[in-house]
Amino acid sequence: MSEKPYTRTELMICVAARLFEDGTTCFIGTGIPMLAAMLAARTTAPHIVPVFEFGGTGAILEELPRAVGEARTWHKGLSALGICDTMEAAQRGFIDYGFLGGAQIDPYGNLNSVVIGDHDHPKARLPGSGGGNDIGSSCWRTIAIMQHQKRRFVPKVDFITTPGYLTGPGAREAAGLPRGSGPIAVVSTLALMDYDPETLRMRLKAVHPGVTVEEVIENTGFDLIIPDEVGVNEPPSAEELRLLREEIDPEGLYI
Amino acid sequence: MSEKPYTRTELMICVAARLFEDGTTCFIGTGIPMLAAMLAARTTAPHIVPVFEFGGTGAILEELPRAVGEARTWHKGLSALGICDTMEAAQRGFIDYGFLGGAQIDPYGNLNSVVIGDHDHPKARLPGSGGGNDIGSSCWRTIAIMQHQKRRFVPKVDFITTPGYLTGPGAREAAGLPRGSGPIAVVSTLALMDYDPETLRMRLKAVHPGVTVEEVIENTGFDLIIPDEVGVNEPPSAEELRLLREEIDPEGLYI
Amino acid sequence: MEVVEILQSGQGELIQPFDMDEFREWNRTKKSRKLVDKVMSEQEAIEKFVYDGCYIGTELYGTVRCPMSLAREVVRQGKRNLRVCGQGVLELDLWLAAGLVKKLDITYIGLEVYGTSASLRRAVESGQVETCVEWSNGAITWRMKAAAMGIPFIPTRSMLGTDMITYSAAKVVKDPFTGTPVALLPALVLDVALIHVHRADKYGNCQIEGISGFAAEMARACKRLIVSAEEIVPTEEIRKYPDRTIIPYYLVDAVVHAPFGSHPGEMAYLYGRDEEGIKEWVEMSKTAEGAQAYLDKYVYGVKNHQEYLDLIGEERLQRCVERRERREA
Amino acid sequence: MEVVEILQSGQGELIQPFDMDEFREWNRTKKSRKLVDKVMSEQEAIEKFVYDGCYIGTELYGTVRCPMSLAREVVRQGKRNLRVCGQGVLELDLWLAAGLVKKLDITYIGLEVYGTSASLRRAVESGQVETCVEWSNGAITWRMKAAAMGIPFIPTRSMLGTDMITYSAAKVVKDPFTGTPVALLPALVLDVALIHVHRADKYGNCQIEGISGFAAEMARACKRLIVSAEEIVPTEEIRKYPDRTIIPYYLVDAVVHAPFGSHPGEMAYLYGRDEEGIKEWVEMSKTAEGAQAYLDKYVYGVKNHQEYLDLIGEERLQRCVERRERREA
Repeated sequence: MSEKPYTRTELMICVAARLFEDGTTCFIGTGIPMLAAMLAARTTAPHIVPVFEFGGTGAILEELPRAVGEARTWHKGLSALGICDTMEAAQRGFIDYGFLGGAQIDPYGNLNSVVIGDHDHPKARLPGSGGGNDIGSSCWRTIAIMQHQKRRFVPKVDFITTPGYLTGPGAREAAGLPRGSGPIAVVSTLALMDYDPETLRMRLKAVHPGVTVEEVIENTGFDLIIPDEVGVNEPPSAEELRLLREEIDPEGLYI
Repeated sequence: MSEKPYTRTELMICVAARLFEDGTTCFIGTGIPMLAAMLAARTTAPHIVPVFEFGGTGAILEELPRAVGEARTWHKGLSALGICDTMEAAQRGFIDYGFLGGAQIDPYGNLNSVVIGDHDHPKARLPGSGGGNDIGSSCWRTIAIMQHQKRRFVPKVDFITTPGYLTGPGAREAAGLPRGSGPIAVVSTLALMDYDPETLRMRLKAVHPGVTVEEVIENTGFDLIIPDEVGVNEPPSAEELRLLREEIDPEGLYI
Repeated sequence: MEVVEILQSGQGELIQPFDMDEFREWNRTKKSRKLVDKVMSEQEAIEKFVYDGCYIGTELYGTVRCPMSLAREVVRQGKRNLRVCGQGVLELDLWLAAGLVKKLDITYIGLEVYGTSASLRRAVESGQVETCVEWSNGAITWRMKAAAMGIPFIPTRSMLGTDMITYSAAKVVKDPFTGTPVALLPALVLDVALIHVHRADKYGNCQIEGISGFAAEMARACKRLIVSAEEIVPTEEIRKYPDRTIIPYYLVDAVVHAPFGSHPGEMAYLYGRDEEGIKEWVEMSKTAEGAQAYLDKYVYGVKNHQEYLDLIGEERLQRCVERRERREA
Repeated sequence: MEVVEILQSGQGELIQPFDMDEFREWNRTKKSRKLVDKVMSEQEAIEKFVYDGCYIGTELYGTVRCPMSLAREVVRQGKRNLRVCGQGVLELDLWLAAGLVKKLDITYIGLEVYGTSASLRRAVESGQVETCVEWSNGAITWRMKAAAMGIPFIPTRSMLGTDMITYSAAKVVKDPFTGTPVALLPALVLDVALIHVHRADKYGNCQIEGISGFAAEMARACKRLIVSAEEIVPTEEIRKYPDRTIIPYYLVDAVVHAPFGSHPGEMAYLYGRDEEGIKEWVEMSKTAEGAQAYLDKYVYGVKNHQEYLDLIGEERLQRCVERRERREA
């Protein structure tokens, strides 16, 4: 089974999983973040503490949750309370990482999951913030997981749902957002990005194996900072693939 | 046992108990209010719902609680949550009656349980508001239970801990306190008082048996409104006394 | 005079204005403190308490402890022009597909693992839903928490600096204690709330197993509360574990006995999701016609929750039971 | 510019100023997310986390689920100049009698059925306690709730119109949504909190039976949290009932095993009050000399909680067990 070539989604999950820091609290949203968290817990970060917004903390992730409130999100958990408990823990500074998605992202890591087009007469109505805005506001570090396409990596999102660095240095603090918080990485289907510490604009960090820097630039709708040295992400190991395919998502819901 | 003459405390408890309205929620403080509630539940108001500030609602009051948080306050109760639940229920308008005590009361029913003398250099430091202020602010109707003495019924309390009608008509609403709430009665060791609907000042309603109107006036430090007709409270019935002495406070903690 | 600066006022409509004294008066006069038998059918409860134009909400995500039997009855009775606070999956999707929703305080309406909601897109992009006011999941819950506390607003650091504030009805002020900007969320008092629980007595004392989502907050933030319960238990059972009663009876207006009431969603420790059933909606709701066919079959085509369960069939329900979460060390 | 009018500012000292970003930073750097064994003795916990001048609080009323073994150890170690948020009976009385308290955010310190506290009177009237800032029970809890929510203040309708506002550190503003006056309570972040629970695992996951008072709020509103527990249970037991964990481990700094830790107070479902023991304090504390004699006997005269229990004796403890509340239908 591990002979089958890996997909870009599988690679993206592996790269995201490696970003989990062991022994930290992680706010996990629906979908890819759940797979990444499960993979991290089985590999490099066995002591992460998953937090799901509807109340589950410290679950043992034996089976892939399909929803942020279902029983798998507090399976053998340490506490199973309500949304106020987790959101307020984040607001108090107890949640280290937040893993997020969105339809659009801009150079400052602001995310849109509300509308494409004008808010009151949208071209496309998206699901809405959900917990995204709260996670982006309150977690110490957020990591976005995105399909890498020009229409998604845009100079200006149609609607800022989840705050990245807003308009740049000092903007989060000026708005009243917690000091020292903000986005630190984007994992896409093509590459891993971080943020330039001076300008707080998105910067290419490492491309996925087989992806060129040009390909990343072509698929990004704004000027991505390209440093002198761009790394290459490790491909999924056989073990990572086995875990993903056999243990984590055997039904192939996401991969 | 019921041959023994009743005391003024027993009478006060009986008069207070008769004020409980059946089928209402009642915030019960420590001491006399607990005895009155237990007596009411066994006589004229079998369906009152006792609420104790530390979280107990709907307890069956089999034994006299000695503290507002002990297990007797939620014994076979309907819910046993925390102080926020009960205080916020009151703030939302769910608690009909509050039974209160205090060291001093003034003509507008304001109560003092903080200091005698100057706040910062008190002659006597009293326990403090406890839940008293919250109950007086948020319950629909409050009833004070007091020793009737001139030093307790004063023209102006040294410190307004629990709001009665403050400075008179309109004052509660102007201060932001809930519309339509306020004190409705005082049960003392000498008499039952209510409030004149025009001036919101305390008014004698009925004296205890054997007590004269003059005695009440003499023991009141302000001009009590004396209506043309002053009633006389019923003395404790043999059954009320039996309940009090044999079932409610057999150890004689209060009586 | 000392003042607090208002830095920004959201331009979104406050689609459910509130008055705390009026809410108090409601709670005083319309909510009995007496232990009264409130058991009734879905049909009766929805007829009695849900009305055209009311502001209504459901508790928890669409597939988890969701009051589906009540949500379907709302569709069956065709309540119109609903104003809804939306954090939902299946249940709000049904209402949107049935064209019942006029205004939304929206946080998230989607199909989670199965992606965006086509019903939401159709309803909003066509203009059938007139207004979407934006809130985060935290914010909408804190708005209910404010109402539950009996206070007019609650501060938060969520939504600051984003378009969320602009398209909400929140205000940003300088905190008078520390001088930093903070958002104030207005209280949200719902006309009607629907909550599904594990067990209730006939008076409405309710207990939940597992995460409680925002049940405690919503139950205290509404004028009418319809509870559906997997099991109706004697009050003695409640009195044995009063520390489990997160919704006391005096908050409740109707108690509906609804076994498998969350189907095709799950109920912790009782039954798991019916994946097949959820996928059926996901597939069919991609088109307006498909959604209509689903409603015809599962809502309009059955008279009540029992007929719905008969349609699903014992065997499929039993499979859900087998997939349930278990309490095990 | 739109503004909110500040109608009144309490003149009481904000004796524990706060900064939400600083609290966040503390929670980030000083509170491990790792599952670390935190079991230690009362002596070690108080030595490690309680210090002269710290702002400290205990949870629940003095006779109910009160951390008495911790409170006695604070006295034994003679921590001084404590700033205390006071809603207490026995435990704060001991601290006041021992002369440890400098400033008070006071709500209620008394002996309930047995009347006012002579220790409080002596300490305040002599000027030994320098400052009393007034709050209601609701208000002090909501101040902790604000901190627990990570927000700088919370509104309330309590305290309005009275001298409570004047001698507090609250502010009264016109609500920007409805224009009515409302009090704003500043967040309260304690340096240290002491809470006694029914059971905890060695990491600090805590569960409580019966009413929970303000345990959830205080546990989330402090920089250091010392928990004492009647029983230390395996983590598997916690994981079986995660919906009972109202204090998750990451909030906790020390776990102390303290059977009969609330004595002479009660612990729901485990043991009732020791009325005789409480009355002994009530009587002896009427005079400074009597209080000192009590402290000599029950605090200074024993080395630790076990010696205290030995002094009380098996038989008396057993009588308390017999008087416990029982779960029965």
